[in-house]
Amino acid sequence: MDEQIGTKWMKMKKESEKEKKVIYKTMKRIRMIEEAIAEKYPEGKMRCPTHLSIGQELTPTIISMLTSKRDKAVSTHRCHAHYLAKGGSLKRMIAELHGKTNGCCKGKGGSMHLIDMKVGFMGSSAIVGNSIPVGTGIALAEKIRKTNNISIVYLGDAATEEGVFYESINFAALKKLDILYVCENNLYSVYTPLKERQPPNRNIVETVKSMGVEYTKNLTERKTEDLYKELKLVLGKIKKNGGPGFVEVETYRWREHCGPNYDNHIGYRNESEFMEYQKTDPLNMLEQMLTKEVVEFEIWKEELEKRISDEISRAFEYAEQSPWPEETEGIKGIYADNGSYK
Amino acid sequence: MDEQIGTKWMKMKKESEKEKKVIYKTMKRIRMIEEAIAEKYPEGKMRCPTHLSIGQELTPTIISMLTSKRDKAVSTHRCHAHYLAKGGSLKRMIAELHGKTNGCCKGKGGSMHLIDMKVGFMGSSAIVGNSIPVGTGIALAEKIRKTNNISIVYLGDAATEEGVFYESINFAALKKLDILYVCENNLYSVYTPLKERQPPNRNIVETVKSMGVEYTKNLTERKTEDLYKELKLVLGKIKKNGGPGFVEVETYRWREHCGPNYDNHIGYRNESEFMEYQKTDPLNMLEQMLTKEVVEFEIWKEELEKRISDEISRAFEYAEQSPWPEETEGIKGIYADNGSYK
Amino acid sequence: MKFCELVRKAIEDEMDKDETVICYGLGVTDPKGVFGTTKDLHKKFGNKRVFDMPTSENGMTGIGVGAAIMGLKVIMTHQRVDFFLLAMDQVVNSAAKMHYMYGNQLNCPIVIRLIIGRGWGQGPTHSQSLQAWFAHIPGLKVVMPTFAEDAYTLLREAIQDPNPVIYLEHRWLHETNESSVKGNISIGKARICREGKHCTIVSNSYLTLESIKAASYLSERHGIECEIIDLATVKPIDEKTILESVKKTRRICVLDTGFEICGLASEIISMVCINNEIELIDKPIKGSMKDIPEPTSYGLTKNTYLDAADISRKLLKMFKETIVENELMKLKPTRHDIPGDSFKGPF
Amino acid sequence: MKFCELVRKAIEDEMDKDETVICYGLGVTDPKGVFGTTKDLHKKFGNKRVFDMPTSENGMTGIGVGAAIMGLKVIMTHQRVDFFLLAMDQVVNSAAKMHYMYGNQLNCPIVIRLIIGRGWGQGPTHSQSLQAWFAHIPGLKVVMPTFAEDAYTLLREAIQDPNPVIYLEHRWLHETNESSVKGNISIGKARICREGKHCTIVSNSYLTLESIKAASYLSERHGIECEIIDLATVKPIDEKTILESVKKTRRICVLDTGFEICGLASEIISMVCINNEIELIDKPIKGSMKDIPEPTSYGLTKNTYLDAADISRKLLKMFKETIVENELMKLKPTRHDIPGDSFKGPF
Ligand SMILES: Cc1ncc(C[n+]2csc(CCOP(=O)(O)OP(=O)(O)O)c2C)c(N)n1
Ligand SMILES: Cc1ncc(C[n+]2csc(CCOP(=O)(O)OP(=O)(O)O)c2C)c(N)n1
Ligand SMILES: [Mg+2]
Ligand SMILES: [Mg+2]
Repeated sequence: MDEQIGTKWMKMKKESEKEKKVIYKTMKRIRMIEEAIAEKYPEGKMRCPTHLSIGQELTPTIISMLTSKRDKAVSTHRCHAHYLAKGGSLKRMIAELHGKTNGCCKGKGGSMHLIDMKVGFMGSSAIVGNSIPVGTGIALAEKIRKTNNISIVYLGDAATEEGVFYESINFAALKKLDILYVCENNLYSVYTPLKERQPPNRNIVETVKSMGVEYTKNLTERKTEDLYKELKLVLGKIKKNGGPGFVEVETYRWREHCGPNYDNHIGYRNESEFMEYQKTDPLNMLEQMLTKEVVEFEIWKEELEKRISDEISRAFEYAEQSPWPEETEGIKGIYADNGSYK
Repeated sequence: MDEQIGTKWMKMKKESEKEKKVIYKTMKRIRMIEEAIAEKYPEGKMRCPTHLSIGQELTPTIISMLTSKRDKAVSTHRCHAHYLAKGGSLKRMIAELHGKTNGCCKGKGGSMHLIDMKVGFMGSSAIVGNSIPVGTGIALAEKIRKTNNISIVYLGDAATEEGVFYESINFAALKKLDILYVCENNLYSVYTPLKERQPPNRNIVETVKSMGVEYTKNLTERKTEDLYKELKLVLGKIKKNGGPGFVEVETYRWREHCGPNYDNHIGYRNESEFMEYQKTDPLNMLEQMLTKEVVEFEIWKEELEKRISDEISRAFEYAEQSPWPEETEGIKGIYADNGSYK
Repeated sequence: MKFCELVRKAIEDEMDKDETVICYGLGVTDPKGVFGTTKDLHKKFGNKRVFDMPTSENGMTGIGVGAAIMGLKVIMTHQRVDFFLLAMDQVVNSAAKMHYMYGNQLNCPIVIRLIIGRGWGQGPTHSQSLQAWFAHIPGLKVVMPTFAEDAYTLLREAIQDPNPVIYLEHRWLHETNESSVKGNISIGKARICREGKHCTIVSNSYLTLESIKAASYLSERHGIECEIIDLATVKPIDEKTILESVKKTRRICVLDTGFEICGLASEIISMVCINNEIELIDKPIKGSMKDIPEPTSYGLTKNTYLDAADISRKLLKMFKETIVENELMKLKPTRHDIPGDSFKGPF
Repeated sequence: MKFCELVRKAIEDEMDKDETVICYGLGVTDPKGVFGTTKDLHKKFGNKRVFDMPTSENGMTGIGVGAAIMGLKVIMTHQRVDFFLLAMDQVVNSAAKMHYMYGNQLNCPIVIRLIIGRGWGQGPTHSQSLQAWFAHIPGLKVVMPTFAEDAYTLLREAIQDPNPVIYLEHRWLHETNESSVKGNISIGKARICREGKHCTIVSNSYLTLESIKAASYLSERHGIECEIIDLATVKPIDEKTILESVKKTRRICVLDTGFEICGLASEIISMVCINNEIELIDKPIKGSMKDIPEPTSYGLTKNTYLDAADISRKLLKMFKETIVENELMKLKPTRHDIPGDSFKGPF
């Protein structure tokens, strides 16, 4: 891969200010949405298993900036950030979490099954690894149709333990599909650290490369500038030359695996590790940088927060006011032709 | 890995003559047995899908020489050579192919399900990839029991396309199991060449290495001496230091995928490729070498052939004279406690 | 034309008509072309639309699902049902549920062709007939044609169906060229392939051919007139056709190529027995595969499968008729592990 | 002690007694210890015998099979049945068949604990109850305890069983501490947990608790005495106990937590209806999960599950009794998506 990309983008010329602000805006919005969900979750109105993306906003933010709505994405149980970054409707997402009829799945899917096909977000799955081949099949269809659209497959570190990951990689390499696999390595699967699941000398990027995937890279959200450049490079190469890519991005989840709370006290990870990651939180770091670099950033930020905050309130209102699905809806839509049950 | 092993073992001192003869003897025996099966198969007495090992005798021969009966092995649909090299009972194998009660599975398993636990041959499976985790679990049990026995897992090139292969490798590396995965790459899966299943820049040995397996090597049966040395080295390291190993061995199947015939005429592979591999057939090459090196090799060989030939005749006689299983046997043995059906 | 040729023709005709149809699976482009059912299709349609695949059943199913939700119509083939056990996650957790779970926004038009092995020592892992599993899962359709012409019609319809369809082919039917009895067939519709007033036989796949033999014998020698319903679609079951027939005959014998416990035969018997409008004269008869893994040996498989003789015997018992064993023996094939000259192993 | 504690105790006691027992699965050693069922076991027995695992369901099942045929007794746990769909090849093609297929030379003592999810929007892929699938496969045993004490006894027996045993735990039972009624239990033996002469209810898992509530109501208010058979073992089914009860009551209502088509309820109804010694007074009643993927929304799951009110209603209809809706309403839980305070999501 191009070795030029280390250049400090963050310290570069003014033009990048705009990008930085876009990144900040998107990340901030996702963070605020997720925090609002966390706050309201205990009220018991969002009655479904919910995996928050707080701490993991950067990668999907950048990827969605660098791709278009025509490009497709699929995701996992932890899909909120992917969906929102891609441009998925906030209202319909919050309504879905409330199980309401205006939810993006009419309330049938819940937090783990978001979809917004208008923006190319093709769905997420609650089964680890399950959407990896599906995203690969999407890339196959794009290839057969000669569209030049890219398929993005988000996956967690545990998903690389599922055999279907390798089956998908092999096929993508075999058929030279235009696809980017994005492994967000947050060090844990539920409460289980990597070392209990994978050998210490494990190198997933090398593995994927040896399987015939040309563009691969080890990245971290701790280096926003590199992450942006590398993702731009990889996505650019896929667009231009075709063929699959794979990146592993180091990231960190702030709250418990499933649910709204912090859970450092239960003992599966160190408070100090947590603090370390909070210190280097990409959103905070970007904010500090922008504070220094951008004139009147504080004012801009306050306005932004206000706007997002209003949007969130409206989304929750929308969700709460949205009607429950008719009870008969539950027995409809089993088949695509004649939807109803018997 | 040790880089010294290129030394030409075949041209070395006398002591190696013994080994060479043992190799020759075992290979020759397997070849003759398989040819006898091929010859008799059309009589319609061995009524089960049968995958012959002709052309692929060398690797299991060497591996079994270098391991003991306490070490375990599992195999695939193409299991005859693995079973025989490990010391599995010929009579019971031929009886199994005939579906007779003295067969190694009482006739319940057939050619694809050979087993001889007395010599550590723990079974073969007709499902591609299916025995890979089973062999891995055997290694886990040995580790828990602290036996220092090695588990050998034979697999074909197509089995590396099954996700369970990677799941098993990951676990073996994680737990440092004493296990050797032996991928016999004969270039085909049924009639499908590698290039339709795996990308050209694929490197399975690198893949497995990157997954945390320390001892890995690319080998070929075309170089008997290297193959022997390398396998000795790998197995030695596993015995001594523990941990998993992986080798890919280039080999070639002479006859059709399933059944007794040659099938070059149907058009999935070139006659010229076939001829090339026949020219470098390890058994023939070894025979030529021994003819030159060993005094009165011809006499020794004739006696050997005679002995094997008699043994084969006796095995077929045994199989044909062996009684059919009682019809009620079919409904017995579903459960291990109270064997019978209802 | 033979069953296998008509399967091939159905694929060819749909691919001709609809360029969104793609077709893949192990051996699809090889010289044998999956028992002739896909032979040379790649030569006509190119390797973008027709291709072999890696031995990755679960991954390739998910890939088919992904392509299908993008609007391609996918046909995937496996040479045995047994191999497809690797792909249950994708078929159950993805294909079957997607349309429903995503609020009807997308659908998943994938046909999964699975071949049921039988004979020549296929043994425990090459002979399973798991239609009951698929029928158990909401959101799947399950088709299991018996007659060559129905195989054609139903496969074409399955390819155009907007839902995932499991299409089960019996290995012993590939070389048959039974034409279907008159009347249209479509997914969800069973076929009455023999009318009769004394007993309804509900049957499927290869067993229907045995049932027809048995019914002829029973009619000729004992005057027992069986009505034979060939299910053709296993899910959704054509409850109406079955119930109407049983209302008339008031007797039922259900035959199925799958295992007996929680199988399709039990489902149909239960369906008939809980129906308020039906009063049976005799206890229902059930004929399925015993609850044992299939053995390999020629010596052990003799009584593994139901044939026309077994079916006749069951019905004769029901009607308390005298059983003439040597007549029944004539209904048996010469070699129980091959259907005749059309299939002689090894696979 | 609670169900989850007794599951844990069964494992602990077997591990204490028999050092060949090992135990693994996702989350087995984490601070929650699979809903408390494995909590801190690794501290006592060490990480050679008790360990977490990679998210590799199929591989880890095969690994369990390999360890089991070497003489270890393996307990593997999955937090949902749904995740285990990835491992069907190993459970069906390896574990279930090995003893038979290798001529009885080895056996495969593996217990696979699977948890059935319910409530708090578990939705289509976290709530499946697939006992019918496992029961369909020759060579497996399937256990599904209801009462905390039975969970203990049956799990200990399952661990010592030389065969593969699928052990299904309902998430809503983990926090219960219903003690079982008197009498011994063992694998293959159903439990009569209420005697009665008017109708036999065959039920399993969490549904048995609802059945008991319904039966009390029916007895108190309508004088209908139901005999409740808690299956406890789904395979092999205790045919004898069921048939004897039905011979007495001549009515049957079968309830099952799984899907309705080719499910366990149909199997039992069929079994009863083909039996020559039974003449029912009324048509059998079947209560299972509808043939639909489970929706997630609180608003849509209201009528997804059968509760004591639904069961009572079904039986009142059978007995042509007047249905007093507001009495039935009292049998319903306050919130239909949680069993009470013991489970309030999210998982
Ligand atoms: C096949 C399967 N196995 C297990 C689970 C339970 N599970 C839900 S989320 C999760 C953790 C996955 O970890 P990772 O892929 O790293 O994603 P993260 O939660 O860290 O974002 C697990 C094991 C599941 N949903 N599906
Ligand atoms: C899961 C599964 N998929 C497909 C098959 C059909 N099949 C039997 S043998 C075989 C070829 C396997 O090729 P390879 O692993 O290279 O072994 P070889 O036959 O070349 O020795 C295939 C695809 C099977 N038995 N199991
Ligand atoms: Mg993670
Ligand atoms: Mg091969």
